[in-house]
Amino acid sequence: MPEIEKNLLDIQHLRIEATSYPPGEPPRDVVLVDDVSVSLKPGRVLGLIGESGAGKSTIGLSSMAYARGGARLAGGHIILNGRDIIHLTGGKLRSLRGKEVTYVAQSAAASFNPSKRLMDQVIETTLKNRLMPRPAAEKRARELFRKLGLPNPDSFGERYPHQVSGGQLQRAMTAMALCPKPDLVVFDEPTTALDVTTQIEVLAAIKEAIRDTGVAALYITHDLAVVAQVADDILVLRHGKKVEYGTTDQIINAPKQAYTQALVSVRSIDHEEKAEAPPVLSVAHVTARYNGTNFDVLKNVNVELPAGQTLAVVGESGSGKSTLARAITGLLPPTQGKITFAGRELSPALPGRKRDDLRELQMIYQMADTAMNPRQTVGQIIGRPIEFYFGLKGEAKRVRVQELLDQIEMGKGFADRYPAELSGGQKQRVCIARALAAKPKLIICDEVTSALDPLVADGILKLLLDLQRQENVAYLFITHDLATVRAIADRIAVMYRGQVVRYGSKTDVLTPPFDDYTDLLLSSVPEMRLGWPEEVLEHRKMESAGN
Amino acid sequence: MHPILKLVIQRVALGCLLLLAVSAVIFLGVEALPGDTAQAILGQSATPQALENLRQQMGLNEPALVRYFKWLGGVLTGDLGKSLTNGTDIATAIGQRLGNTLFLAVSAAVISVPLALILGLVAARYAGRWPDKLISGITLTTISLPEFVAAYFVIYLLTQVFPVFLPVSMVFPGMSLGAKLHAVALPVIVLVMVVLAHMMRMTRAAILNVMQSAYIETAELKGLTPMQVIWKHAFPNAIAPIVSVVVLNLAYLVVGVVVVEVVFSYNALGQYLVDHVTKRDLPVVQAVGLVFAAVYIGLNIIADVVSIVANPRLRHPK
Amino acid sequence: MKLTLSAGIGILLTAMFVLSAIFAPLIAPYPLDLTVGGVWDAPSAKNWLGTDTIGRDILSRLIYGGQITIFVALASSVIAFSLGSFFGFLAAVRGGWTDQILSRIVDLMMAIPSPIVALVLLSVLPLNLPVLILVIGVLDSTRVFRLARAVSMDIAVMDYVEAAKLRGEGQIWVIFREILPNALSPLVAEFGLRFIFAVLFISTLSFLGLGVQPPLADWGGMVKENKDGLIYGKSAALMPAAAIAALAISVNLVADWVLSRTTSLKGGRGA
Amino acid sequence: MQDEMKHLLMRTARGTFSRRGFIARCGALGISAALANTLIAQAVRAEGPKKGGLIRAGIAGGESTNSLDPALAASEVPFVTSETWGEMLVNVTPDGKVDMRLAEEVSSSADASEWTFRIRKGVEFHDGKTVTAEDVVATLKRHTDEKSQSGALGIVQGISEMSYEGDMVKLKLAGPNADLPFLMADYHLVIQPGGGVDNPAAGIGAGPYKLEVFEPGVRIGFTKNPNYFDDSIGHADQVEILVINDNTARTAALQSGQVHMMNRVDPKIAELLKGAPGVQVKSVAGRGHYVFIMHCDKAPFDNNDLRMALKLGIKRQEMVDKILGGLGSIGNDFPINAAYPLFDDTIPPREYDAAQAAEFYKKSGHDGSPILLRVAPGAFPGAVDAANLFAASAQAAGIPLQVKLEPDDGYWSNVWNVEPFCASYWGGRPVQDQMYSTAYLSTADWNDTKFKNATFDDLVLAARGELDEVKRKEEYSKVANILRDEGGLICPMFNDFVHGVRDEIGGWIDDPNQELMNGRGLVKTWLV
Repeated sequence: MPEIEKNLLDIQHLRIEATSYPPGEPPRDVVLVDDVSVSLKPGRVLGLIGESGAGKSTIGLSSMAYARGGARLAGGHIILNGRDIIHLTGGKLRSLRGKEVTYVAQSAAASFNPSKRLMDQVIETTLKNRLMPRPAAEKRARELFRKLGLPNPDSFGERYPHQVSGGQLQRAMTAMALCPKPDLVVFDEPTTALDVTTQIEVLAAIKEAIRDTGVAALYITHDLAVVAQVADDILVLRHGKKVEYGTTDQIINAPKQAYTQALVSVRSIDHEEKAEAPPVLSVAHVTARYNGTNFDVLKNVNVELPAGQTLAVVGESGSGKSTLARAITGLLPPTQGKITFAGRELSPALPGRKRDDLRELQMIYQMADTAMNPRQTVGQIIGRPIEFYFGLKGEAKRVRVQELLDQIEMGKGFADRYPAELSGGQKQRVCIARALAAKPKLIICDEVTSALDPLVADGILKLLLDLQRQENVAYLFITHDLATVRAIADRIAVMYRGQVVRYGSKTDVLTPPFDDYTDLLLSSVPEMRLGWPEEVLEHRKMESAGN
Repeated sequence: MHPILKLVIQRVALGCLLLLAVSAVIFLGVEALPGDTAQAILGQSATPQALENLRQQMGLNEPALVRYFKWLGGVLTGDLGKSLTNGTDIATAIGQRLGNTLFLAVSAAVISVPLALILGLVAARYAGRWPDKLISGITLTTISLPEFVAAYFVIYLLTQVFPVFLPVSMVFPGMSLGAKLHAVALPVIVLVMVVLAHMMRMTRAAILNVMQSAYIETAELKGLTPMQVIWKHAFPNAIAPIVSVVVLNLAYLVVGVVVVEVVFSYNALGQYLVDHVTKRDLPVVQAVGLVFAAVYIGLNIIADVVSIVANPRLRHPK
Repeated sequence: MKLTLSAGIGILLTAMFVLSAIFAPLIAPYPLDLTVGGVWDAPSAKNWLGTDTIGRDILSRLIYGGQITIFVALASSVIAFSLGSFFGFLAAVRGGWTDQILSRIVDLMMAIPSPIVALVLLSVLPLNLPVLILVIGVLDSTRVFRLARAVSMDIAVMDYVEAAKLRGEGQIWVIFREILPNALSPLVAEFGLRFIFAVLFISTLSFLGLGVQPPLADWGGMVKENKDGLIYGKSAALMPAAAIAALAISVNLVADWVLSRTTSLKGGRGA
Repeated sequence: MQDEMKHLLMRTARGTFSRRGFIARCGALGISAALANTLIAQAVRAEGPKKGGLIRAGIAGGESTNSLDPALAASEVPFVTSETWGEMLVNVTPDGKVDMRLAEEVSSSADASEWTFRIRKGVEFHDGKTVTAEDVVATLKRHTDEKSQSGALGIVQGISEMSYEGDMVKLKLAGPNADLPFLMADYHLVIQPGGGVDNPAAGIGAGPYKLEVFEPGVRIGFTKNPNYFDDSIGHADQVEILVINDNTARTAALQSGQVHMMNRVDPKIAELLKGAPGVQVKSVAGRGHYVFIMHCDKAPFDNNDLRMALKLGIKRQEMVDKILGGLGSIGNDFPINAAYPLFDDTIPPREYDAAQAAEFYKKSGHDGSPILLRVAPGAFPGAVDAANLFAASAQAAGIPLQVKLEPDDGYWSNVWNVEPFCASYWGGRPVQDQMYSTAYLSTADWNDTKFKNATFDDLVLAARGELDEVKRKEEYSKVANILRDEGGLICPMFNDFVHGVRDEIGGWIDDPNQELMNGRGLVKTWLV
């Protein structure tokens, strides 16, 4: 009779704790992972999914018997290749890491040593564990480079990390993980930091590499659509606890738990684009460059934003969408063109602008943490514009602050809290309130949802839409995420290399025929369908062959 | 042209510019010191006649700027003028004493720098554990001890209790290297005590700072030993800050050791300056000041150049 | 961040020094200049730390000396700080020419070694406390400037500072409300280090005869007075020396603690 | 007992045990002083000087600004330096007699206004030139030159006419002076070839040692002058001066054998130093005195009542005990003590009297603003402490005296003789006249109290020419009283010269004239 295949990894009742030192409070223990059990057979891929703080990375790393800053493996068993590694130490532990299990981090850019050549880093563990002599290791590395579709793979290893792009680094990191022929690779959000168009390629490359090498993998991500492409099974986590565990097909098509269903159905908001209206903002022939440089980051940009509506500016990093925002706010005075706001022409530079211009044109940032002074309470943060623009003080101010807090659906008692005590979503809401406090005509939203978990992001988007209805405020919405665009935009401007390549009402922009870039962009948006990336890439190959 | 070369050249040029500015500041600053130079030189037995003669001879009646450029010209041609108090040629006097200063500084550096780095690495390796605490404790004490206290302590210990060294550390031309080293042993010990702590602490800090980076975690997850991680991955990226602090201390060893020189009657630049400052021997003060500034700026240039070269982004541009 | 043992000790000692300095007249067993014993009497019940070169009680002189030492050090580091950090912030916020000019001036000042400058200045200026404090303070402000500038540079690029600018806030607000509160902790730590530096610097100057003048006594001066006994194992000079070291160490401990707190606030990775 | 005698005798002979001490010891052992003295004499002859070796002295009182020009010598190191490479017409012996050096014979006219020196024949300078009468005259002339700023200016100014013929030097004096030979022993008056006019700082003389290295403020090295005319001195092959201004370092150097002798042992540690192995403390009752000097021409010190108040406000015995550790004697506000010939010991010593001091202070009508007494540790050993004691006792008498500490370096050029009230010391001079005329005559160019008093001047001049000892003594007594009651000098104590000498050094003699055997410590001693 055929013997049943042994499990490669068996995690039983895993419990991970950490001690946290909240400012001004006594240190306390927090449970990061609570009674999680999961197993993985050789050559299979397990997807760990959940929002930030769900403990997915923590579990992934536990398979290397590693716990980050101050966390400790507090209970349960981690059985790898038939032995419990949870209490391994010293040499035994080190020979496990980098040999049996390897790791691909979220930000390869930060995870490569800037002062060493890629090749040396890629084959470091292979050499350290004397798996093969240097020439052989380098040969294998080059093969992996080729397999992962890196440009001129033979010389690629000679470069330094800063000399290659983010997507390439991510692949190099995958090569580094695969080089010592491990039994298990832990992928920790390997594509999250990448632009969509890059993400799809890296994703496909990783998927292929896994298939060819037959290595088992833990694939950690917050994006179901992504994990759907690679994983055989999926473990859904929340607050360090198991929510649901099943095959990819079951989780995506027949989720049992409400939370899973929410995850699956995320980004289902849609909204009717509004009718024409007089423009509150019009940008005409704006060209800009950073002083000291000699090339234009904005080239002859023309867009209009009707009052009370939303203009979504879409594009990948470096497309100049944020620069456009800086130009409008006056932080980067344009070299040519003019910006008209609420009927009057704005002076290009910030100092020249009237207080009302400043008041009616507010901004919300991507990183809510860095957008709020950590030493000020929510009350002070929201209160300042009220006092500054409307001269309200004391009680009047307090009342207005509370109004705003209610508007952003945050109850009593928040006014006295410090940003550090808020969740990511709450922080972003406070930032919105701060913008609203100025009673603006236009709010520039710079990637306001991209740092947030999908569900939270949805909440924020809903809030923004409600506020637009109530206050008739217009949004200039900068994002790289087309789903978000669908959710809220009335108009869309697609930017590429400092130019607006496609501009118009949402329906016009999103209906074919597309220009090449928009096509590329739209087709790269992850979809749940299995085998989607291959199709797309295949399609693209044919097209380029066609031309 | 390779960007590094460009940067380096820029940096050096900037340094020279700075030095020029400093020379002006020193010259005019010293000129502006209160007190009548002539009076100070001739002291008690100064007859008005003698005073006037001296003023003439020193050209104190010319405008300051003219005198500055004359002086600068002299400096550039290696002529620092003559000491007003005993008419000896300043260049030669400084030459010898600068030699002594450097000799002391180098002897101290040769011991302290490697020691500091090693201790720093060890402390970083065992951060928060007893070796770290021990090293930090000791260095903290030495850093908190005024030099002269340390000096007298070693004098008492090593010339009286255990008479192995000499309390007076003068060195002369024609002394054998061995003899010189034996002579300066005590000041070297004191200086090592003083600079070691600072360098070691900064090394430790720099390493620990780098240890925060993600690529250190990568290295740990590669299963490298802690020392491998520090040596292969942390240290190369901590070089720049370490070098800058090392250089800072080297500079200190050259320009900051007046006290030690006084206590051990070591005949080097510091004492030379002190003697002449009080005599308002302006040419000497200006010359020595310039030499010190030059050393200081030079070392800082070296530090910058090293950190430029140590930066892979600059070394291997895209 | 919890208070570590070493930090506790540091704070305790520092407090002790400061208090004994403040209440010197109350606790000192004898007046500053009264001769109460022979030359270099050994410590005894009458003179806990023995007597000095002309038979004055060392403990009393230590306590009064602490007054001067701490006062001068404190005053000069306060000056160094107000000067250094204000201009540092200004340079960071204003940027451009302001930054260029200020930074170059500081480069210039730092290019001339401060011990030398102090030596030259103090040997020609009238030697009194204000001059002493001013000289040390100004010389020391350059380092503070560099730190303050660096720290606030990091903060100045934060979005909340940009937000304030977009709101139309003035520079004063930006400096004092947005930047200062966030730059405080590293600066506080630096203040500790500057203070120690000042203590050591003053002691050294007094030792060279350029520091605090009699009848006032500071610790450095006391070491100088009594050093001749050292090589005969007379402990008199060690007492003030120990005092200097102890003060420096304790403040150092506190500074280290504050520093570690600030770095842990800055976060890095980890739970 | 026999052994002890032998031992002591040997050490006495070598000069490492004081003559006085030995005689005292003998007394204790019942041996008459006379016998003791002869014993010593025999022993010394038996012992005899040893030739060769290198003698090092660690000397305080030198800066890197020192010059080799003997005319400019003003502090200890330059003094000893020129005494080592240079030679004068005459020296003064420890017992106050004239010691013939380059001059082999001195004679004077009946009224002591004309003096003749015969120059020793065949003496050579280090550069091989022979010492001639011409050189002598040239030297003296150089010191009369205003621009030379010579410390001996005051002395040579008294000479109206210099001439020479053959090996005879003739000096005509402006006024009679019985002490002229002593004046010629002044350490500035080193005879230099051609008077050293063209190169005063060449360091070429006729002394027992040739200058080898001169590193001002660091060390001065000499080698024996083979052609020196007197082989009874100059025993070591090499001698070296190490300039060590820091007391602690100097003492440590002596104890660790780095130097063989040192000057200025801090009285506080003299006792401790005696305990140290291999080291002798040599304390010589000299003419040196530690003083506080007021400028009689500057307010508030131009008021004699205030000066008197301060003089009465100082505790002299306490000073001697605390500052000199008993190694000295109290002073009486004039620069003369029993070590000088013709000293009047009947003048009553001035006692501390708070009441009287307060009275004088009130009388002076001073506004009560602080009176600044400037002092540097290097003014004299224990100067700062002395000043503090002074301040304490003066304040007790209601005088607002305050101490101001000055840095050691440059004290002698920036404070002394510049500030109106500061601490200082005088090495003393071989004879009273020279002491007075160097520092207290209105015309004296080292007049650091700016004391100008016609009667005083006349008396000093009269005494100078007076050959009748009795009359002369009376005149000096008057002089002393004037200075004591009107002068700007506060002289609380006469210090002994306290030296540290290692046991290896032989031939040490207590010389009251100046520190370090009148500056010839390196020349007259030998290594045992």
